[in-house]
Amino acid sequence: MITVLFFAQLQEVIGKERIEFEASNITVGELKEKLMRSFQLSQLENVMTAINEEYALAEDVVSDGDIVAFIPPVSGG
Amino acid sequence: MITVLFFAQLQEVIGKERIEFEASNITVGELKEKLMRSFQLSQLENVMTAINEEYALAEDVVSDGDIVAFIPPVSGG
Amino acid sequence: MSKKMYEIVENPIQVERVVEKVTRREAGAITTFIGTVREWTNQKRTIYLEYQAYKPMAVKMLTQIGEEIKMKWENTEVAITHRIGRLDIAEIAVVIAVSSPHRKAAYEANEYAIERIKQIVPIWKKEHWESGETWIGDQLGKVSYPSGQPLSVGKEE
Amino acid sequence: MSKKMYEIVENPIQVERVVEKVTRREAGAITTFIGTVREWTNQKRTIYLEYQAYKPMAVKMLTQIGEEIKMKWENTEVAITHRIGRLDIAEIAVVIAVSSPHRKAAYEANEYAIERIKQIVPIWKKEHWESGETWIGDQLGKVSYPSGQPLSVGKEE
Repeated sequence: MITVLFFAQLQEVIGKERIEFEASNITVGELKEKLMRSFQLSQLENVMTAINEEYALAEDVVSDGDIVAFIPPVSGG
Repeated sequence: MITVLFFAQLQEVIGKERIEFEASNITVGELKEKLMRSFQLSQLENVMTAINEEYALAEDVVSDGDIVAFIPPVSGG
Repeated sequence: MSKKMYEIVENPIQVERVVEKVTRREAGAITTFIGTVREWTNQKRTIYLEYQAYKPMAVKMLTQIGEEIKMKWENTEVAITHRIGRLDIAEIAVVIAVSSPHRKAAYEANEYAIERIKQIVPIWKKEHWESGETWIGDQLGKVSYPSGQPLSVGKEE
Repeated sequence: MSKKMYEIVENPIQVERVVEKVTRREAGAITTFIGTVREWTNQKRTIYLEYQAYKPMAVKMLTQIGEEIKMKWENTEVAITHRIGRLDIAEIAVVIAVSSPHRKAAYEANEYAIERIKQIVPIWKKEHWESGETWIGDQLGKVSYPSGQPLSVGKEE
Protein backbone atom coordinates (compact mmCIF):
# COMPACT_ATOMS: atom_id res chain seq x y z
CA MET A 1 0.00 0.00 0.00
CA ILE A 2 1.27 3.47 -0.95
CA THR A 3 -0.15 6.60 0.66
CA VAL A 4 -0.21 9.75 -1.44
CA LEU A 5 -0.72 13.18 0.15
CA PHE A 6 -1.97 16.32 -1.58
CA PHE A 7 -1.64 19.92 -0.41
CA ALA A 8 -2.78 23.43 -1.26
CA GLN A 9 -4.32 23.83 -4.73
CA LEU A 10 -3.66 20.17 -5.55
CA GLN A 11 -5.74 19.11 -2.57
CA GLU A 12 -8.60 21.35 -3.69
CA VAL A 13 -8.47 20.22 -7.30
CA ILE A 14 -8.40 16.54 -6.39
CA GLY A 15 -10.85 17.02 -3.55
CA LYS A 16 -8.95 14.83 -1.09
CA GLU A 17 -6.06 15.13 1.32
CA ARG A 18 -4.84 11.60 0.70
CA ILE A 19 -5.38 8.50 -1.34
CA GLU A 20 -4.08 4.98 -0.82
CA PHE A 21 -3.53 2.29 -3.38
CA GLU A 22 -1.62 -0.88 -4.12
CA ALA A 23 1.62 -0.49 -6.04
CA SER A 24 5.23 -1.38 -5.66
CA ASN A 25 8.49 -0.60 -7.40
CA ILE A 26 6.99 2.29 -9.26
CA THR A 27 9.13 5.40 -9.83
CA VAL A 28 8.05 8.89 -8.81
CA GLY A 29 7.83 9.80 -12.50
CA GLU A 30 5.58 6.83 -13.24
CA LEU A 31 3.41 7.65 -10.24
CA LYS A 32 2.96 11.22 -11.49
CA GLU A 33 1.95 9.93 -14.95
CA LYS A 34 -0.57 7.59 -13.38
CA LEU A 35 -2.11 10.33 -11.24
CA MET A 36 -2.27 12.79 -14.12
CA ARG A 37 -4.27 10.22 -16.10
CA SER A 38 -6.47 9.18 -13.20
CA PHE A 39 -7.39 12.71 -12.13
CA GLN A 40 -7.16 14.30 -15.57
CA LEU A 41 -4.61 16.74 -14.20
CA SER A 42 -3.10 18.81 -16.96
CA GLN A 43 0.27 19.04 -15.20
CA LEU A 44 2.25 17.86 -12.23
CA GLU A 45 5.60 18.87 -13.70
CA ASN A 46 6.52 21.75 -11.42
CA VAL A 47 5.17 19.91 -8.41
CA MET A 48 7.96 18.41 -6.31
CA THR A 49 7.67 15.04 -4.65
CA ALA A 50 8.69 13.80 -1.23
CA ILE A 51 9.03 10.17 -0.19
CA ASN A 52 8.73 9.70 3.57
CA GLU A 53 9.30 13.43 4.18
CA GLU A 54 12.43 13.74 2.04
CA TYR A 55 12.51 15.40 -1.39
CA ALA A 56 12.76 12.79 -4.14
CA LEU A 57 13.73 12.69 -7.82
CA ALA A 58 11.61 11.43 -10.75
CA GLU A 59 13.69 8.25 -10.98
CA ASP A 60 13.44 7.39 -7.27
CA VAL A 61 11.47 4.25 -6.55
CA VAL A 62 8.39 4.16 -4.33
CA SER A 63 7.98 1.02 -2.23
CA ASP A 64 5.14 -0.58 -0.36
CA GLY A 65 4.42 1.33 2.85
CA ASP A 66 5.92 4.60 1.63
CA ILE A 67 4.21 7.94 2.08
CA VAL A 68 4.49 10.06 -1.04
CA ALA A 69 3.65 13.76 -0.88
CA PHE A 70 3.19 16.11 -3.80
CA ILE A 71 4.60 19.51 -2.94
CA PRO A 72 3.35 22.39 -5.08
CA PRO A 73 5.59 25.48 -5.10
CA VAL A 74 5.88 26.49 -1.46
CA SER A 75 4.98 29.92 -0.12
CA GLY A 76 5.69 30.00 3.59
CA GLY A 77 7.45 32.76 5.47
CA MET B 1 26.73 80.61 33.68
CA ILE B 2 27.85 77.59 31.71
CA THR B 3 27.04 74.05 32.82
CA VAL B 4 29.56 71.34 31.94
CA LEU B 5 28.61 67.65 32.13
CA PHE B 6 30.98 64.71 32.47
CA PHE B 7 30.29 61.03 31.75
CA ALA B 8 31.87 57.60 32.07
CA GLN B 9 35.62 57.59 32.84
CA LEU B 10 35.73 61.40 32.69
CA GLN B 11 33.14 61.62 35.44
CA GLU B 12 35.12 59.24 37.60
CA VAL B 13 38.43 61.00 37.03
CA ILE B 14 37.00 64.42 37.77
CA GLY B 15 34.85 63.09 40.56
CA LYS B 16 31.76 65.08 39.57
CA GLU B 17 28.85 64.78 37.15
CA ARG B 18 28.72 68.50 36.47
CA ILE B 19 30.36 71.81 37.16
CA GLU B 20 29.08 75.33 36.63
CA PHE B 21 31.05 78.47 36.07
CA GLU B 22 30.89 81.97 34.64
CA ALA B 23 32.14 82.41 31.10
CA SER B 24 30.91 83.73 27.81
CA ASN B 25 32.00 83.74 24.20
CA ILE B 26 34.52 81.01 24.82
CA THR B 27 35.05 78.38 22.11
CA VAL B 28 34.80 74.65 22.71
CA GLY B 29 38.54 74.41 22.09
CA GLU B 30 39.30 77.10 24.66
CA LEU B 31 37.00 75.48 27.17
CA LYS B 32 38.80 72.16 26.73
CA GLU B 33 42.18 73.87 27.31
CA LYS B 34 40.87 75.52 30.43
CA LEU B 35 39.50 72.24 31.85
CA MET B 36 42.68 70.33 31.04
CA ARG B 37 44.65 72.91 33.04
CA SER B 38 42.15 73.09 35.91
CA PHE B 39 41.84 69.36 36.36
CA GLN B 40 45.34 68.45 35.22
CA LEU B 41 43.79 66.18 32.59
CA SER B 42 46.45 64.87 30.24
CA GLN B 43 44.09 64.80 27.27
CA LEU B 44 40.62 65.70 26.15
CA GLU B 45 41.47 65.44 22.44
CA ASN B 46 39.48 62.39 21.49
CA VAL B 47 36.59 63.43 23.67
CA MET B 48 33.77 64.93 21.63
CA THR B 49 31.74 67.88 22.80
CA ALA B 50 28.05 68.64 22.66
CA ILE B 51 26.45 72.04 23.17
CA ASN B 52 22.82 71.76 24.20
CA GLU B 53 22.64 68.12 23.15
CA GLU B 54 24.09 68.67 19.67
CA TYR B 55 27.62 67.67 18.66
CA ALA B 56 29.86 70.74 18.38
CA LEU B 57 33.20 71.61 16.76
CA ALA B 58 36.30 73.04 18.49
CA GLU B 59 35.60 76.46 17.00
CA ASP B 60 31.95 76.61 18.06
CA VAL B 61 31.23 79.27 20.65
CA VAL B 62 29.71 78.52 24.04
CA SER B 63 27.33 81.16 25.37
CA ASP B 64 25.91 81.99 28.76
CA GLY B 65 23.21 79.47 29.72
CA ASP B 66 24.55 76.70 27.47
CA ILE B 67 24.94 73.12 28.62
CA VAL B 68 28.21 71.65 27.41
CA ALA B 69 28.77 67.89 27.61
CA PHE B 70 32.03 66.04 27.11
CA ILE B 71 31.39 62.78 25.30
CA PRO B 72 34.13 60.17 25.63
CA PRO B 73 34.14 57.48 22.91
CA VAL B 74 30.69 55.91 23.12
CA SER B 75 30.07 52.20 23.65
CA GLY B 76 26.34 51.62 23.62
CA GLY B 77 24.52 48.85 21.77
CA MET C 1 18.18 20.24 24.51
CA SER C 2 14.56 19.63 25.28
CA LYS C 3 13.20 22.93 23.92
CA LYS C 4 11.48 22.59 20.56
CA MET C 5 13.64 24.83 18.37
CA TYR C 6 11.58 24.25 15.20
CA GLU C 7 7.83 24.35 15.45
CA ILE C 8 4.67 24.58 13.39
CA VAL C 9 1.88 26.00 15.57
CA GLU C 10 -1.75 26.93 15.20
CA ASN C 11 -1.98 29.67 17.82
CA PRO C 12 -0.47 33.19 17.92
CA ILE C 13 3.33 33.25 18.21
CA GLN C 14 4.95 35.04 21.15
CA VAL C 15 8.17 36.65 19.88
CA GLU C 16 9.67 36.57 23.39
CA ARG C 17 9.26 32.79 23.64
CA VAL C 18 11.21 32.22 20.42
CA VAL C 19 13.94 34.68 21.46
CA GLU C 20 14.32 32.93 24.81
CA LYS C 21 15.13 29.65 23.08
CA VAL C 22 18.33 31.08 21.56
CA THR C 23 19.37 33.33 24.46
CA ARG C 24 22.73 32.16 25.84
CA ARG C 25 25.49 33.51 28.05
CA GLU C 26 27.96 33.30 25.18
CA ALA C 27 25.77 35.20 22.70
CA GLY C 28 25.90 38.99 22.50
CA ALA C 29 23.62 39.39 19.50
CA ILE C 30 20.19 38.01 18.68
CA THR C 31 18.41 38.89 15.45
CA THR C 32 14.81 38.09 14.72
CA PHE C 33 12.77 38.14 11.58
CA ILE C 34 9.04 38.48 12.11
CA GLY C 35 6.88 37.89 9.07
CA THR C 36 3.47 39.52 9.38
CA VAL C 37 0.38 39.52 7.19
CA ARG C 38 0.48 42.58 4.92
CA GLU C 39 -2.75 44.19 3.84
CA TRP C 40 -1.75 45.43 0.40
CA THR C 41 0.21 43.61 -2.32
CA ASN C 42 0.58 45.90 -5.32
CA GLN C 43 -2.95 47.19 -5.77
CA LYS C 44 -4.72 44.19 -4.23
CA ARG C 45 -6.13 44.17 -0.73
CA THR C 46 -5.79 41.04 1.37
CA ILE C 47 -8.64 40.28 3.79
CA TYR C 48 -6.93 37.35 5.52
CA LEU C 49 -4.47 34.53 4.83
CA GLU C 50 -4.66 30.81 5.29
CA TYR C 51 -1.50 28.77 5.76
CA GLN C 52 -1.31 25.01 5.30
CA ALA C 53 1.70 22.81 6.07
CA TYR C 54 2.87 19.27 5.57
CA LYS C 55 3.68 19.38 9.26
CA PRO C 56 6.21 16.59 9.94
CA MET C 57 8.18 17.40 6.80
CA ALA C 58 8.02 21.15 7.49
CA VAL C 59 9.57 20.61 10.93
CA LYS C 60 12.23 18.40 9.34
CA MET C 61 13.08 21.07 6.75
CA LEU C 62 13.21 23.84 9.38
CA THR C 63 15.58 21.64 11.35
CA GLN C 64 17.70 21.14 8.24
CA ILE C 65 17.89 24.92 7.71
CA GLY C 66 19.06 25.31 11.29
CA GLU C 67 21.75 22.69 10.74
CA GLU C 68 22.88 24.41 7.55
CA ILE C 69 23.23 27.68 9.46
CA LYS C 70 25.25 26.12 12.26
CA MET C 71 27.63 24.70 9.63
CA LYS C 72 28.01 28.05 7.86
CA TRP C 73 28.19 30.41 10.85
CA GLU C 74 30.20 29.28 13.84
CA ASN C 75 28.59 29.21 17.27
CA THR C 76 25.10 30.25 16.18
CA GLU C 77 21.85 29.00 17.67
CA VAL C 78 18.58 29.01 15.70
CA ALA C 79 14.88 28.78 16.54
CA ILE C 80 12.03 29.03 14.05
CA THR C 81 8.29 28.97 14.68
CA HIS C 82 5.80 29.12 11.81
CA ARG C 83 2.08 29.49 12.35
CA ILE C 84 -0.56 27.89 10.14
CA GLY C 85 -4.33 28.23 9.83
CA ARG C 86 -6.20 31.51 9.40
CA LEU C 87 -4.22 34.71 10.00
CA ASP C 88 -5.59 38.21 9.99
CA ILE C 89 -3.80 41.37 8.82
CA ALA C 90 -0.73 42.26 10.94
CA GLU C 91 -0.69 38.87 12.68
CA ILE C 92 2.62 37.03 12.89
CA ALA C 93 3.14 34.12 10.47
CA VAL C 94 6.76 33.30 11.25
CA VAL C 95 9.47 34.18 13.78
CA ILE C 96 13.13 33.34 13.13
CA ALA C 97 15.60 33.95 15.96
CA VAL C 98 19.37 33.57 15.60
CA SER C 99 21.90 34.16 18.36
CA SER C 100 25.63 34.54 17.91
CA PRO C 101 28.57 36.00 19.81
CA HIS C 102 28.80 38.70 17.11
CA ARG C 103 26.14 40.62 15.27
CA LYS C 104 27.26 40.24 11.65
CA ALA C 105 26.71 36.48 11.70
CA ALA C 106 23.35 36.92 13.42
CA TYR C 107 22.07 39.17 10.61
CA GLU C 108 23.45 37.04 7.77
CA ALA C 109 22.25 33.75 9.18
CA ASN C 110 18.79 35.15 9.84
CA GLU C 111 18.38 36.35 6.26
CA TYR C 112 19.64 32.99 5.01
CA ALA C 113 16.93 31.27 7.07
CA ILE C 114 14.03 33.19 5.55
CA GLU C 115 15.37 32.68 2.01
CA ARG C 116 15.64 28.93 2.62
CA ILE C 117 12.17 28.75 4.18
CA LYS C 118 10.77 30.21 0.97
CA GLN C 119 12.61 27.54 -1.02
CA ILE C 120 12.23 24.23 0.74
CA VAL C 121 9.72 24.24 3.60
CA PRO C 122 6.38 22.65 2.62
CA ILE C 123 4.08 25.46 3.75
CA TRP C 124 1.53 27.13 1.48
CA LYS C 125 -0.24 30.43 1.71
CA LYS C 126 -3.70 31.13 0.35
CA GLU C 127 -4.51 34.79 -0.11
CA HIS C 128 -8.11 35.75 0.46
CA TRP C 129 -8.61 38.97 -1.51
CA GLU C 130 -11.67 41.15 -1.64
CA SER C 131 -12.31 39.63 -5.08
CA GLY C 132 -11.48 35.95 -4.58
CA GLU C 133 -8.81 33.60 -3.35
CA THR C 134 -5.48 32.26 -4.65
CA TRP C 135 -2.87 29.77 -3.53
CA ILE C 136 0.51 31.48 -3.82
CA GLY C 137 3.55 29.59 -5.12
CA ASP C 138 6.81 31.42 -4.42
CA GLN C 139 9.19 28.64 -5.15
CA LEU C 140 9.53 28.86 -8.90
CA GLY C 141 9.68 32.59 -9.41
CA LYS C 142 6.48 33.84 -7.89
CA VAL C 143 4.17 31.50 -9.76
CA SER C 144 0.62 31.83 -8.57
CA TYR C 145 -2.20 29.42 -9.21
CA PRO C 146 -5.69 30.91 -9.41
CA SER C 147 -8.05 28.23 -8.13
CA GLY C 148 -8.70 25.58 -10.73
CA GLN C 149 -5.74 26.56 -12.91
CA PRO C 150 -3.42 25.34 -14.32
CA LEU C 151 -4.84 22.14 -12.88
CA SER C 152 -8.23 21.05 -14.21
CA VAL C 153 -10.66 19.31 -11.92
CA GLY C 154 -10.94 15.59 -12.55
CA LYS C 155 -12.78 12.65 -11.11
CA GLU C 156 -11.37 10.36 -8.48
CA GLU C 157 -9.65 7.12 -9.30
CA MET D 1 2.07 59.21 17.13
CA SER D 2 2.01 59.13 20.91
CA LYS D 3 4.08 55.96 21.39
CA LYS D 4 7.66 56.64 22.49
CA MET D 5 9.63 55.16 19.61
CA TYR D 6 13.05 55.98 21.09
CA GLU D 7 13.62 55.29 24.75
CA ILE D 8 16.32 54.97 27.39
CA VAL D 9 15.01 52.82 30.24
CA GLU D 10 16.26 51.44 33.52
CA ASN D 11 14.17 48.29 33.74
CA PRO D 12 14.24 45.07 31.70
CA ILE D 13 13.18 45.50 28.07
CA GLN D 14 10.25 43.49 26.72
CA VAL D 15 11.03 42.59 23.09
CA GLU D 16 7.32 42.26 22.32
CA ARG D 17 6.62 45.86 23.42
CA VAL D 18 9.23 47.24 21.02
CA VAL D 19 8.00 45.07 18.16
CA GLU D 20 4.42 46.24 18.72
CA LYS D 21 5.45 49.85 18.18
CA VAL D 22 6.45 49.17 14.57
CA THR D 23 3.73 46.64 13.70
CA ARG D 24 1.55 48.00 10.91
CA ARG D 25 -1.01 46.72 8.41
CA GLU D 26 1.24 47.78 5.53
CA ALA D 27 4.36 46.04 6.86
CA GLY D 28 5.06 42.40 6.02
CA ALA D 29 8.51 42.22 7.60
CA ILE D 30 9.83 43.21 11.01
CA THR D 31 13.46 42.66 11.97
CA THR D 32 14.80 43.07 15.46
CA PHE D 33 18.29 43.28 16.83
CA ILE D 34 18.62 42.30 20.48
CA GLY D 35 21.93 43.11 22.11
CA THR D 36 22.59 40.98 25.18
CA VAL D 37 25.35 40.91 27.75
CA ARG D 38 27.97 38.36 26.70
CA GLU D 39 29.95 36.51 29.34
CA TRP D 40 33.24 36.05 27.49
CA THR D 41 35.17 38.60 25.42
CA ASN D 42 38.30 36.96 24.10
CA GLN D 43 39.69 35.28 27.20
CA LYS D 44 38.13 37.67 29.71
CA ARG D 45 35.07 36.86 31.75
CA THR D 46 32.49 39.58 32.38
CA ILE D 47 30.64 39.48 35.70
CA TYR D 48 28.20 42.27 34.88
CA LEU D 49 27.94 45.48 32.88
CA GLU D 50 27.00 48.99 33.80
CA TYR D 51 25.59 51.36 31.19
CA GLN D 52 25.45 55.11 31.59
CA ALA D 53 23.75 57.55 29.20
CA TYR D 54 23.47 61.25 28.60
CA LYS D 55 19.77 60.62 28.49
CA PRO D 56 18.18 63.58 26.65
CA MET D 57 20.90 63.63 24.02
CA ALA D 58 20.81 59.84 23.65
CA VAL D 59 17.08 59.99 22.89
CA LYS D 60 17.74 62.81 20.41
CA MET D 61 20.43 60.78 18.64
CA LEU D 62 18.27 57.64 18.52
CA THR D 63 15.54 59.78 16.98
CA GLN D 64 18.03 61.11 14.43
CA ILE D 65 19.05 57.56 13.50
CA GLY D 66 15.38 56.72 12.97
CA GLU D 67 14.98 59.76 10.72
CA GLU D 68 18.07 58.79 8.72
CA ILE D 69 16.60 55.32 8.18
CA LYS D 70 13.26 56.66 7.01
CA MET D 71 15.07 58.83 4.47
CA LYS D 72 17.19 55.93 3.19
CA TRP D 73 14.61 53.13 3.16
CA GLU D 74 11.13 53.98 1.96
CA ASN D 75 8.14 53.23 4.17
CA THR D 76 10.09 51.91 7.16
CA GLU D 77 9.16 52.39 10.80
CA VAL D 78 11.75 52.26 13.58
CA ALA D 79 11.69 51.81 17.37
CA ILE D 80 14.76 51.58 19.62
CA THR D 81 14.93 51.00 23.37
CA HIS D 82 18.26 51.01 25.21
CA ARG D 83 18.57 50.02 28.83
CA ILE D 84 21.05 51.59 31.28
CA GLY D 85 22.20 50.77 34.81
CA ARG D 86 23.45 47.38 35.93
CA LEU D 87 22.92 44.44 33.60
CA ASP D 88 23.74 40.82 34.28
CA ILE D 89 24.93 38.21 31.77
CA ALA D 90 22.36 37.42 29.04
CA GLU D 91 20.17 40.42 29.93
CA ILE D 92 19.01 42.66 27.09
CA ALA D 93 20.82 45.98 26.63
CA VAL D 94 19.18 47.17 23.43
CA VAL D 95 16.29 46.26 21.13
CA ILE D 96 16.02 47.72 17.62
CA ALA D 97 12.85 46.98 15.65
CA VAL D 98 12.34 47.95 12.01
CA SER D 99 9.23 47.26 9.99
CA SER D 100 8.92 47.51 6.21
CA PRO D 101 6.67 46.17 3.48
CA HIS D 102 9.61 44.04 2.27
CA ARG D 103 12.25 42.12 4.16
CA LYS D 104 15.43 43.30 2.45
CA ALA D 105 14.97 46.87 3.68
CA ALA D 106 14.08 45.65 7.17
CA TYR D 107 17.40 43.78 7.49
CA GLU D 108 19.54 46.54 5.99
CA ALA D 109 17.97 49.33 8.00
CA ASN D 110 18.27 47.36 11.22
CA GLU D 111 21.98 46.76 10.74
CA TYR D 112 22.45 50.43 9.88
CA ALA D 113 20.77 51.35 13.18
CA ILE D 114 23.13 49.33 15.38
CA GLU D 115 26.19 50.66 13.50
CA ARG D 116 25.02 54.23 14.02
CA ILE D 117 24.23 53.65 17.70
CA LYS D 118 27.82 52.58 18.19
CA GLN D 119 28.98 55.79 16.51
CA ILE D 120 26.87 58.64 17.78
CA VAL D 121 24.64 57.77 20.73
CA PRO D 122 26.08 59.00 24.07
CA ILE D 123 25.88 55.74 26.01
CA TRP D 124 28.84 54.16 27.76
CA LYS D 125 29.48 50.64 28.94
CA LYS D 126 31.63 49.71 31.90
CA GLU D 127 32.78 46.09 31.95
CA HIS D 128 33.12 44.56 35.36
CA TRP D 129 35.58 41.71 34.92
CA GLU D 130 36.66 39.15 37.48
CA SER D 131 39.90 41.13 37.73
CA GLY D 132 38.71 44.75 37.69
CA GLU D 133 36.63 47.20 35.72
CA THR D 134 37.01 49.23 32.51
CA TRP D 135 35.00 51.81 30.63
CA ILE D 136 34.81 50.70 27.01
CA GLY D 137 35.13 53.20 24.16
CA ASP D 138 34.07 51.75 20.83
CA GLN D 139 33.85 54.92 18.87
CA LEU D 140 37.44 55.42 17.78
CA GLY D 141 38.46 51.92 16.88
CA LYS D 142 37.87 49.95 20.05
CA VAL D 143 39.78 52.27 22.36
CA SER D 144 39.42 51.24 25.96
CA TYR D 145 40.28 53.30 28.99
CA PRO D 146 41.43 51.42 32.07
CA SER D 147 40.22 53.45 35.04
CA GLY D 148 42.48 56.41 35.71
CA GLN D 149 44.18 56.22 32.32
CA PRO D 150 44.94 57.99 30.00
CA LEU D 151 43.37 60.67 32.17
CA SER D 152 45.16 61.46 35.40
CA VAL D 153 43.17 62.46 38.46
CA GLY D 154 43.36 66.15 39.29
CA LYS D 155 41.89 68.55 41.80
CA GLU D 156 38.76 70.55 41.24
CA GLU D 157 38.80 74.11 40.00
